[in-house]
Amino acid sequence: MIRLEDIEVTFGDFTAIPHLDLHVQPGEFFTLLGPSGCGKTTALRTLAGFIQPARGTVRVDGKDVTRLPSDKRQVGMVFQNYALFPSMSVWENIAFGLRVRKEKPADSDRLVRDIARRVDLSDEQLAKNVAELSGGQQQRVAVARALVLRPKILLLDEPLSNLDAKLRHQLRQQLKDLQSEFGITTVYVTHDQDEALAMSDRVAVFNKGVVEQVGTPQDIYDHAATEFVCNFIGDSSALTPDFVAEVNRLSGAGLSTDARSYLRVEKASLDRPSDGGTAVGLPATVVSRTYHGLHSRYVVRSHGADIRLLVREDGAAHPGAGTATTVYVQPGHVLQYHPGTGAALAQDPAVALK
Amino acid sequence: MIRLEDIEVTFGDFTAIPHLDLHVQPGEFFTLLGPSGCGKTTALRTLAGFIQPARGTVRVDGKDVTRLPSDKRQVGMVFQNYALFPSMSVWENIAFGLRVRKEKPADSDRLVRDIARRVDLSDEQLAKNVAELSGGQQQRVAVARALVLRPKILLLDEPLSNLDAKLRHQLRQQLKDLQSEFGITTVYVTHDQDEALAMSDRVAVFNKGVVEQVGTPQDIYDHAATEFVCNFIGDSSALTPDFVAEVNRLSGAGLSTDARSYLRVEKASLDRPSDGGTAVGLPATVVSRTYHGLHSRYVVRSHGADIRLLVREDGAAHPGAGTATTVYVQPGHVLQYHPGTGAALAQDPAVALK
Amino acid sequence: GCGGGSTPPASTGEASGAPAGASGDTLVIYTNSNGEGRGDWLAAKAAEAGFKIEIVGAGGADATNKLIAEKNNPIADVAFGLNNMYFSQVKNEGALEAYQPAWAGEVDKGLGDGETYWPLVKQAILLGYNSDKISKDAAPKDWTDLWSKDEFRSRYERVTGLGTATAQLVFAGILSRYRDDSGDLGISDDGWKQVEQYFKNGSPAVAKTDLFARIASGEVDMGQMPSSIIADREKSFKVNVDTVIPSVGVPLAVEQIALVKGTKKKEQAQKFIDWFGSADVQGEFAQKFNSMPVNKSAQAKANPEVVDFFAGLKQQDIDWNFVQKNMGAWVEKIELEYMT
Amino acid sequence: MSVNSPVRSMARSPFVLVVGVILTWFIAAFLVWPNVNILIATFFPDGSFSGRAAEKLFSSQRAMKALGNSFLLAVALSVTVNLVGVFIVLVTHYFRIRGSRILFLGYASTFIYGGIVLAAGYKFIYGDRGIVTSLLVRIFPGMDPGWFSGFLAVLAVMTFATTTNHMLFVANALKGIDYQTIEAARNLGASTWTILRRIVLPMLKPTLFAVTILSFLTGLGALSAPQVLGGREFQTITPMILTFTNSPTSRDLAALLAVILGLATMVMLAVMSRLEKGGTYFSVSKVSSELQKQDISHPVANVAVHAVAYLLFAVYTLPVVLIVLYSFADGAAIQTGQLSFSNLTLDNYVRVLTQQSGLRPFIVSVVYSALAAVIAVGGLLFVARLLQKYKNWLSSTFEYLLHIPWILPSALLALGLIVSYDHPNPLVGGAVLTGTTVILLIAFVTVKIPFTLRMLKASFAAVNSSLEEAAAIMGAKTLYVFRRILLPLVLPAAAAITALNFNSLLDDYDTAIFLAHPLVQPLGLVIKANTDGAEGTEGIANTFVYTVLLMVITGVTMYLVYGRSGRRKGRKRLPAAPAGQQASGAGLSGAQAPGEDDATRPAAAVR
Ligand SMILES: Nc1ncnc2c1ncn2[C@@H]1O[C@H](COP(=O)(O)OP(=O)(O)OP(=O)(O)O)[C@@H](O)[C@H]1O
Ligand SMILES: Nc1ncnc2c1ncn2[C@@H]1O[C@H](COP(=O)(O)OP(=O)(O)OP(=O)(O)O)[C@@H](O)[C@H]1O
Ligand SMILES: [Fe+3]
Ligand SMILES: [Mg+2]
Ligand SMILES: [Mg+2]
Repeated sequence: MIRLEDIEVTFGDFTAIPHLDLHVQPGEFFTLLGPSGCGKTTALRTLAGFIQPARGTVRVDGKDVTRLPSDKRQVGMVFQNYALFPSMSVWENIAFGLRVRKEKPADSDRLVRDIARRVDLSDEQLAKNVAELSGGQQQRVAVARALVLRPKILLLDEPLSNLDAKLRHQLRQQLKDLQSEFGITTVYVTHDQDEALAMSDRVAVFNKGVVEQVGTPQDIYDHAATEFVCNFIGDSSALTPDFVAEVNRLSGAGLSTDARSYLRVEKASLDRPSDGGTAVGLPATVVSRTYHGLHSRYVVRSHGADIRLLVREDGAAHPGAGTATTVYVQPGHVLQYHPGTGAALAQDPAVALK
Repeated sequence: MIRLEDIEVTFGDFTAIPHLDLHVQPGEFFTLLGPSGCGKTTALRTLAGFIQPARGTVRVDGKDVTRLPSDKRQVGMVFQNYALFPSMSVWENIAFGLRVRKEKPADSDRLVRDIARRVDLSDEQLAKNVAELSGGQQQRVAVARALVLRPKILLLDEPLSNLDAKLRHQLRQQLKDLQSEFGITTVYVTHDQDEALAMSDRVAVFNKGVVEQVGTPQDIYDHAATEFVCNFIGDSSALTPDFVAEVNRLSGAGLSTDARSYLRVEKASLDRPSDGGTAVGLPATVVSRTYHGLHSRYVVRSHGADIRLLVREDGAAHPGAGTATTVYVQPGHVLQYHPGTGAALAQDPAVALK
Repeated sequence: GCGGGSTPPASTGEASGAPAGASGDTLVIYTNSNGEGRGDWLAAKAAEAGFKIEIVGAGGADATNKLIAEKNNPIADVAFGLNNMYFSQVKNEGALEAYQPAWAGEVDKGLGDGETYWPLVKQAILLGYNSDKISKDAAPKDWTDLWSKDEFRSRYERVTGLGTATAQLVFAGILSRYRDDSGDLGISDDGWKQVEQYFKNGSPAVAKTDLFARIASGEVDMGQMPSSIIADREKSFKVNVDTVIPSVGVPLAVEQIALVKGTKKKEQAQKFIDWFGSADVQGEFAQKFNSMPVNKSAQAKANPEVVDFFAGLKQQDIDWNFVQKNMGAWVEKIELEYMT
Repeated sequence: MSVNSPVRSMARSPFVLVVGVILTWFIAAFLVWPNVNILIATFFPDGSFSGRAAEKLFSSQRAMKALGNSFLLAVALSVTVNLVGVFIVLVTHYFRIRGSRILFLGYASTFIYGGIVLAAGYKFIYGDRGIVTSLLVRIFPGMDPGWFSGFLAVLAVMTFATTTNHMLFVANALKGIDYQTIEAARNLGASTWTILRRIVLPMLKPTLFAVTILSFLTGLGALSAPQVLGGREFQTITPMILTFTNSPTSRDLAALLAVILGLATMVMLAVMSRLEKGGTYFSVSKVSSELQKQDISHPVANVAVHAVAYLLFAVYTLPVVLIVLYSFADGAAIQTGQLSFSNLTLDNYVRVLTQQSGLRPFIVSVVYSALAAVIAVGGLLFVARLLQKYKNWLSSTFEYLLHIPWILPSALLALGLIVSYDHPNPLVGGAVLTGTTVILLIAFVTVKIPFTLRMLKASFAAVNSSLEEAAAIMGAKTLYVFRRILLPLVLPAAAAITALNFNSLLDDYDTAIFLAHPLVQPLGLVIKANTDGAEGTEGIANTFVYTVLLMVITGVTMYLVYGRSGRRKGRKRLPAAPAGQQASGAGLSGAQAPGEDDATRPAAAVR
């Protein structure tokens, strides 16, 4: 459906994207995920046709559209800065695309009110001027404006970042629903890994203009291909060589002590895991505990490594800071990366088989 | 430290805040939490002195500052729209307050570079024009600009919403560090309950310009005073009267079947909880499962209620959609609210004592 | 007119996108002499006589430039009111058509070129002074007295620009006396010295403030003025002015009329020239506007005072060919070197 | 974002192609060809170049001094107009000043009059018999009644006369500033003064540069103020240019002087463009909030500002009041400055309005000016947008070519049109243009191009490009985007520019005298005839009547275009919103060509 081939984008002297290859399947919900400033918006705008790449080809349905203006590409877009039309009311903003298409006014009105309801904009707000809306309300107008046209390809640049959790979850769901209902190929930009993992068919993780890994959410989460991805996705604690050596000693596993080693928060625990056949317990001290409603987040120190982990808040008593405890780890859960290249080390089959 | 007394704020005909009383303690990290458009920004701006309330008094350290201009209130502020100075470079933006204070250029430069490093802005970016930054980078500049002055009171309007999770966590920590290091009284606006719960000493939950509840995070999470708070904070499933009746039947608890009843996701489980003395198991069917990296989110249906719950991803096999299963619930965990007023019902001591 | 003035373009015809030549039988007439009601009067009279005319007013220099600029596709049919100097420029550019009016015999051919442009009205360019303040005896006798005699220094108004015909004629009168073919631009050093002195010692004209207003307020006592305006201004500003007649005489500007080359209404235009220059019409015109007609038969109808004045007036002998050839350069030299 | 876009990408848009073709034709036919023609005719009279003009000019003390004065005035004016202009804009739009609406009306009086009558108005007040002077002389008997003359007098009058652009464009740019940045600065502890200096003024930079160029041009082209008030010591070059233009043998001198001034203008333009380059002057905020008026907290400063504001108010309004009064007096009274209430009559008005041709020139002028103003703004809306959007060698070339009318005085422009189109010319389909009503319209449109272009470009620059992108991606065609998105945003600026163009063309003389159709003559010719004083004492009185009538017309246009849009904005406020500044009025801009008649008038406008 969409192919970016060997794309380079520069701003004057600054190379925002040195080299980019991407392939988005028809009907797919594809996410560009990465830290702030890594070039996500730039990539999306190149796809939309607002930026001419210095090199490379953009293809839609096999057709080279690199030089095609954006309105010929049949894409809808939600802009990161909203780009609402200040001279129009909220209603007119949303109806803009419909008017361009010369829909009947009555139809337009129905469609506008329909979509407005779905993004939680009241009739009263439809009549307002866009500047009178709160930040989140403006963002919803921007989303509604793109959705109402039901485009073939939908580009979304952090459309949910200013919304509260409730609304964000709700809109996520609606976006997904619309997307699957109409099979709209969607390219979604976000810095929110949770959002990326929850919504996407596939995710491309960006770092400094370069794609570090493309894959399904589970793929990326479980098999982070690089140290950057491992760090960016999910929450991991860095392990010290000491710690790794101790794990090897206790379990007999052959983990490399030279590699950069990480452990996902959810793979560490203070209780021996029920199914944790190969788990080993290391003595540790509680450094801190923060309350998060759903669970408490602990930091415990063992062999020089600060290990973060989560403890479910189920009403039981919890050890406070300074308490001695034991942290349980399975060697097969330790993620290891080459200290130079950052590439994942093949896991030793002996330890990988738990 | 800060007191808002009987504040009313109107925009023309529109009453954004009908009545507001708040009291922020010295050195406290106080958060205004609420959905988009509920008046958080408005409340903050009233506090900062940018909006004159139609009624009521703003006090800082006991002094009535309602008519005092904002620069006399000794508050620092990070704006939701950043409000960066477009005619200045990033460096100049951050250094602005220092220059106004006539710090020595060398000192300014040191402080600016220091804070820039802490919010992850490179030297190269310091020289850029603010318009050339990505959305997230701009936000970091806004944060740095406020932090560099180390104000007595710091007001933050969703300062982290455009940042990626990593950076957000990092900045959260830095904000907290600075806050406790200097004892800056901080008022923080966010729509992100997780952020609110993790960072705050106390949280005020807003709804349509009205404070529904003020309390510590744990307080608010565990004892949501109103149905709105219960719904907005954390993730709860609504229970049907049928479901509640069944729980009563199985456990002998006396829950009201007329009230609106909710169950937090983390209070429901598919395994009998280890410490769950009073837990009862109800037959249920799996409706869906979504993968979230750390855990999977399940929806199971039982007695007409769709109950969401989380299952830790620890490599074990999980039941798929359509499978029959059992959902375990403790009657003492059921939250109940008056169907008319939305106020919390006193929990029956018989069930509250687990 | 004195070359500076023109008035409301009396435009009665309807707008048209086509060249004026096509606008029916309306004659388009360029003139610098339509001010103070002359244009309106003429249009009315012409209509009575069966001519449909459209008068386009423009200052002497502007009208001249316009005629020259439009020579490839003329819009005007007839031009009148310009003096010899201007008309000879136009003629040199080949924008005039030779025509001998019916009344050619009633005028002094020498006043025109006897070929393309023909004289209508005489105008004297005078040095006038405030006669309430200065007696005839104490008054200057010639232009040169203004700067050579101490009592007149700074009491006379000197021009700040040479754009107007009146100013140019004053200098034509002064410089002609110092003709020296070996001198710069045909004028002896002495002549240029006079110019220098004129500018050095005069009180510069104040833009948009009439000389008569300055005389009335006592700022200055004398200055250049064309004969035709004196009576009117005396009344408006409540001053009395007398004029100096130097022994060499006064420069006479003679307003002329000519047929524009390439007119599409030649016959009509010729008829108009014949009519306008006729003794009758010139007489009436003179009567109405206190002018001094050249047409001898018309002089009978003119204001006797005016006729007398001109009768007693000595005309300065000026070689107009010489003047016309050099005036551009003179103006340039004066503007660049002497005007301060 | 305005990254450089290659010529290639321009050629791909049919819209660009169509506009490009029309533009190329227009530039070739009406800007390049006629002016090259006339320049060749003046500098190469016999087919070979003559350096005569330069030689003559540079050896003339007077020319050099006048030229020096013109430059001096231009530079000084650039400074003083900015000082006064920024002050009055702040007083009316930024600070909370009591009676700012009244002040606004007073300062806005320059919108509706200017030029010779304005200079006269000042003379009525400060001249040797002026009201203020008489008063002062009574208090200080030793004082020179002619004190108001020379460089400082000229500078003062022209300064107060040319703040129109500030009132329009700087004020507009000010409104576009995101109020939250001001709040942020205040919050960071900046004082009112610091905020002004470090936040507000830098954001206004492009607009200030633009109006600075206009002031510079106005100073260079100054005509009537130096003539009336300059006295012996302070005469400028423009009168000389006019004299030489009218003398065929000296026209090369005029052209050379004009080219010198034109080049100075271009240098100024280039310098300003350079200075402005690389800055960001639009709000980078997601959503910006509307400016609110600031209190001056320091009580002494507050009183001082109020005092100066009202003093300026008096300076601005007194001349207008007197002009209106004098328009009822007879010509002699006007010229001698003697006014007594007993001899105020309606005679002047009766005379002008009952003249056989009284109202016709008005109508002709209104129609011509309106057409030209609308065509210039309407046509250049597209061009300005394209030039602002595509930045490459081709668009720069076009842009510079469009500034040609700034280099030559309008009389020469008119002559160029005549010599090029008094015979069938293939450039215009073999038509002859002289003697048609079209040619004056073409000239009117042409002379207004540089000013219009600069101001429009600036207002487009303030529109956030993602708005256009958002519309385009929803399938809106270029024209539709233009109409529905861009136009509403630049409309206030475009309307203001149209009104200014309209007002400044109403009394044009230099072009009209050569190009007007004999049967369709505009007002400027009438006024010129009257002010030349050759028409007797009535003439000058007529001019006052015309001026007052023009004030009414221009006042009404300004109200219709500007006042009403202002009110509409008040009711339903146009958020500067993502667009950042609405119409910063940035960019460079310009008034009339150097040497244009009555250069006292603000670029902007009017008489
Ligand atoms: N017009 C520009 N000129 C120069 N540099 C630019 C420009 N636009 C973007 N950049 C730079 O390019 C890089 C990528 O920017 P981009 O906007 O694509 O980031 P992003 O991934 O969308 O970040 P965010 O999540 O913060 O929005 C950034 O370092 C930014 O500073
Ligand atoms: N200037 C204004 N004029 C009219 N209504 C306004 C104005 N500013 C805000 N409002 C309205 O006041 C309400 C509260 O706005 P506010 O900006 O305080 O919301 P918020 O809680 O900060 O929301 P968000 O999280 O989306 O930023 C909204 O309904 C908004 O539409
Ligand atoms: Fe005359
Ligand atoms: Mg981005
Ligand atoms: Mg907000």
